[in-house]
Amino acid sequence: MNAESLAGLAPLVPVAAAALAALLHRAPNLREAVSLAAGAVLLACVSALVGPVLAGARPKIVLVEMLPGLDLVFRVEPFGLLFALIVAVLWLPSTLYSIGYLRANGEAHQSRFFACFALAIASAIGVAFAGNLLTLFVFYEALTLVTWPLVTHHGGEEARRGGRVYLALLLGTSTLLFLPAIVATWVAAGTLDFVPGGILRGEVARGAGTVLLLLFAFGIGKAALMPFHRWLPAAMVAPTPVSALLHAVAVVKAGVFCVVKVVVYVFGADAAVADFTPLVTVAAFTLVAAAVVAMRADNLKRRLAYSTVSQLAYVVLAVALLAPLSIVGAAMHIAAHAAGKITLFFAAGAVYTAAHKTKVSELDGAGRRMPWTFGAFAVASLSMIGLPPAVGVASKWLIVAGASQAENALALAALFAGTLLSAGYLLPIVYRAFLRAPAAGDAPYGEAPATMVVALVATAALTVALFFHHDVPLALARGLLEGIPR
Amino acid sequence: MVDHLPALQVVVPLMSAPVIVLLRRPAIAWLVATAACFAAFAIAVTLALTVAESGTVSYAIGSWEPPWGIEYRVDALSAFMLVLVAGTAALVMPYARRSVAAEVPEHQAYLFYAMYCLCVAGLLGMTITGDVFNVFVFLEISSLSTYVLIALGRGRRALLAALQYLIVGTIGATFYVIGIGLLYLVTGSLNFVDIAVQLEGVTEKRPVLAALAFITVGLGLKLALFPLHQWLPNAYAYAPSVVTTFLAATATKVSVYVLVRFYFLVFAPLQALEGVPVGAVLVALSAAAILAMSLVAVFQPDLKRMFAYSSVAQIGYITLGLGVANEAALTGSLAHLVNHGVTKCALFLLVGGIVVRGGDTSFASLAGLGRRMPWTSFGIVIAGLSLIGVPATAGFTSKWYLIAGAVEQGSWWIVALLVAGSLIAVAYVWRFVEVAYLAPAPAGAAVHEPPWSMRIPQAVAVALCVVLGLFTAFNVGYARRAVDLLLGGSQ
Amino acid sequence: MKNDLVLRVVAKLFTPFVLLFALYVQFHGELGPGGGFQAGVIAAAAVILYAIVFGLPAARRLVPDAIVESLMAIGVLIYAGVGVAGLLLGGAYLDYFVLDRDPVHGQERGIFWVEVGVAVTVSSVMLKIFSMFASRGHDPDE
Amino acid sequence: MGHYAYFVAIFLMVAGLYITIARGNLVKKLVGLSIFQTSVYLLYIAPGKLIGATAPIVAPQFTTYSNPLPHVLILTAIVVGVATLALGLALVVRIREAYGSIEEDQILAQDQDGDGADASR
Repeated sequence: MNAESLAGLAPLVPVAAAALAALLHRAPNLREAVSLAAGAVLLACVSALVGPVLAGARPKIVLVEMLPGLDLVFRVEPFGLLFALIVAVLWLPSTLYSIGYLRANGEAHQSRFFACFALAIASAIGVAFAGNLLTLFVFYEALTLVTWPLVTHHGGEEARRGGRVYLALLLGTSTLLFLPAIVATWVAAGTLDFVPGGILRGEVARGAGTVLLLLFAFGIGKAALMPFHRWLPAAMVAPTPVSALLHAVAVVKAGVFCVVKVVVYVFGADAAVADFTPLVTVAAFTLVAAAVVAMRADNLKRRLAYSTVSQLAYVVLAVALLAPLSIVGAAMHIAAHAAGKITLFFAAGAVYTAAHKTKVSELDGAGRRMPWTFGAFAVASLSMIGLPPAVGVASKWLIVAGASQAENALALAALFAGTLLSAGYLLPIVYRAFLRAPAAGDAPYGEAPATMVVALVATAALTVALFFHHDVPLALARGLLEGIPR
Repeated sequence: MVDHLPALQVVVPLMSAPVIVLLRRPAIAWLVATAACFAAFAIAVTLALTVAESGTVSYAIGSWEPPWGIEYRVDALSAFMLVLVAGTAALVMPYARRSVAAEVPEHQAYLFYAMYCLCVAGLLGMTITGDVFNVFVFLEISSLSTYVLIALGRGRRALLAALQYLIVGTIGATFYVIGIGLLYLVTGSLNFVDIAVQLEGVTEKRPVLAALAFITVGLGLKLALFPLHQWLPNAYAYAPSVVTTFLAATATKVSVYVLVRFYFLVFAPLQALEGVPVGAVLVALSAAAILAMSLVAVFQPDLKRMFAYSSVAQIGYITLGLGVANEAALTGSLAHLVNHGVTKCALFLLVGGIVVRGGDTSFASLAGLGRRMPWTSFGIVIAGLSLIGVPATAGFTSKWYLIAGAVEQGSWWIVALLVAGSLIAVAYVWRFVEVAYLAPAPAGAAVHEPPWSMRIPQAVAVALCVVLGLFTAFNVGYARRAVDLLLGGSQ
Repeated sequence: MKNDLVLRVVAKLFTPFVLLFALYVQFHGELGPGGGFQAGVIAAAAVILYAIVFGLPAARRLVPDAIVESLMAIGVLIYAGVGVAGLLLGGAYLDYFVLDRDPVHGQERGIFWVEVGVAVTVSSVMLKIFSMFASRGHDPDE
Repeated sequence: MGHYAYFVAIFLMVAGLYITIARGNLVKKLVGLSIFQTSVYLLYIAPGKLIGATAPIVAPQFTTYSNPLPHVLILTAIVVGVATLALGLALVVRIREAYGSIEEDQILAQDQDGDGADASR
């Protein structure tokens, strides 16, 4: 099978899985087998693309000419493939984990859940392979819409409110800012294609370019730059596998992916097109402020949510520095954070399923009862903070190196503070879980169901494995440099 | 026979009305009306293909050459509208059989179909004719039949809605006649093309300006331009579902089309109008329509009324593009004629399905609709997304061009307005989504979808909402060709 | 009113003359003021006069509703049929020139039948409107 | 005074429109509407008449004729006006049967009460 058909097949696999999940709602076992099989097929598809793309192939498929002169088009380049790979790799453990979680907690509407989950994966693959801004926008919006049923899965008043915030912020930013920015780019440049070196060079004045950049950065609400980050904690009403999907796999990653893609392939990562200082400032502020909020949060999922906001700001900050090293670091951090954060959320969900605990202050001694879960949690925390032997250290190293390359003191200070703060909000959990005695009168509990534990241990292992074998993601991340003038 | 298609386009539905009255039996009446509508659709498609191939078709009624006789003129713009009107008419007919049986008393059914055919003929006539007075005649044919159709709705409020519309519609039509009377006094002609030619030699501009004002207000009433829209929500809410669907998709659109013809082919070449801020006024009114009516829609207690108010807002998008009046904005406007037509057609068809099964469209009684009518609810969501303008739906393409037009003009506040309108649309569409999917269904509710004869047209309309967003050769392609015609005529 | 002798006699006397006048207006229409529209109204007036004097039921026996309704449709079909005839004879829609070998005669023939259609429709519509209003609410005989 | 026909037409136009808008009685509204429409007939017919000209029937002794086209147009408009009036009155009759009133404020008050009962059939 050639690279073009693989690229076309990849998004269809989860769509087919969604259709099957909807059809098989009377046969849950078969439905879940199909979901797992689809995950394996998708992973095979995307992995098969790695070789050709690293060899220089750029498979391109025109889906349809949506508007005169504007196609819906897939064009696989290394960075997009990296994102697709992250999504494909993490879909399998997510499915495994969801099966355990949904069954153990007796959730309703499981078919709808699996169908929407698969559609979200398909949309994320669409975002990854998008060959121009229009295609990107189409799948970006699709991702928002198909995840809404997941966020409001419980259907109560609280879910409804969370869903409203989720939709209002994501659709609000994308329609109010992102869409006008895309149209303005189209009017200015006459094209929306992602081209190495960008399409805006020489087309807009620097002031207008800066405005456009900010429209893009804030318009991509999924990147959760402050003040448009509120949807993330609001979406915590969702079941934990969904939170994992939102925070680690598809949604926020699609956000920062879009920011990086726009900066590199639309602006050409060129400080002459736009002034990137405001973006650096906003990202630095978000990085520190979100970390401070995370420190003070007692609800475990809320703490992790703000940690996500902070970690996403790393990516935006890194790419806004425009230094080649930090741009590669941004791409790597997307991968590193994905593997780490999904483990943390899986662990949070496991604790909820096994012990119905949601607060950090209730976790005293939990590590003794759930050693696997909290072992994985500890490894992922190391990755988050940026300590070996987990992959986080690699990406943070690149980002810091880039910041010193760019001689940006503000960024360096923010990175430093952010790392300290992340240690401050993650390590106390590990400390409580392992080194404190359980509170008196605490009902006994053990590990969560096996499928959940297997999933979270696998993702924790992934963070470690990536530390030692990071040549493929790094090679793909370096592909971003094709678009950067030297 | 192919040469006579422009005449047959109107004559076929027009003649089927008396035939239906003679035959009387509801089933036969339905059959005749369906055949007539599908024939009209076939004719419209053939004409559109002919125009695309070999340019404007002109047909002299009674062999009296224009400008003396009445000319039927099919160009890129009118061909586009003919397909929309006849296509909607044909799409609705298979659906009408069960819907009308449920909502209209059996002894009046044949009158319903006769009036429906007259209404179709009137709208097609307004579109195809090249004579300004003939436009008035067809306008009244369609309007009078519309009043009757609305009055056939259930409940006494339909009567009041019909009378309100009759009064407002007659005032509008009369204003239009005054406007063309003034034009006739100045130019001595009633032919669109000829008036434009004659006006170039006219030195006295005041009657021309007065004509412009009368025609704008007159057609503004018919197309429900804010703040002349008060008749529309009641008329749409209380009319039978079939009527609401057909009117929402076509009636206001045809009036917009006539306004476009006047603005760009008759008045635009006039130098004297340059000092008159027609565009600015249109933009201001459209802006008010988009914001105010979208907000009003959010707070309606009834689904049908909500979509009716949303129609007024969406017409604001169309007139906004006419006000901005550059190439991209006009393309957006004309494409939105079709896109909104298709979207509202789908929505009202689906709402009609709820009426057939449940009878009530108030939000309170829609709780858990996603369980009881899964396909209907899903269809409303898809069409609702098109109403919002989510990418890859029909509504997106037109908004894209409208935004592009505003960006080209540098009017960022219009851009903000357009996207804000979309956001408010999210609010009212999501009101339905939350009620249908998050509110619990009443106990003992079983799946109960409308009959297949209704579901197929519904499915076609919903599919069109998506297909027209992905394959834009029809809507955007034709809109661009029509814009070439409009802007070419002004140079 | 049907008990008033004077009215009854006058109405009966009047009716044929009114109808005759309608025919005159109808067929003189191409040469002088008049035509199908006026003739139709006058003809309807004769029946309406009859209905006012002798009551609506009597008038309905004279001209049954079903016939009135059919005539409405038939008139329109006559009009449109002339148009289609022009079309079938090779001209445009409503082309009277082709209705006879001599175009001027063709015009006369065309307008004659069109006026017949108009007269039929107008008179039946007038009757229909009258009887619809008159039959509503209370009985006009009371 | 050359334009007195226009003044008359405009007076009727405004008077008709005023009645239509200001009166609450539905029949009076329709009367106003008819006056409004009639004024337009005048607007069309008046300029078609030439002083000293005759009806447009060709005869050797005449050289100037009035313009017949406005008459033809207005004949159509009259038909439309009659149809509108008939339909409007028919609706008023039905409204009267359904609501027991032809005063707009009373009808609206009944609907406001929220009964909205299906009283028309």
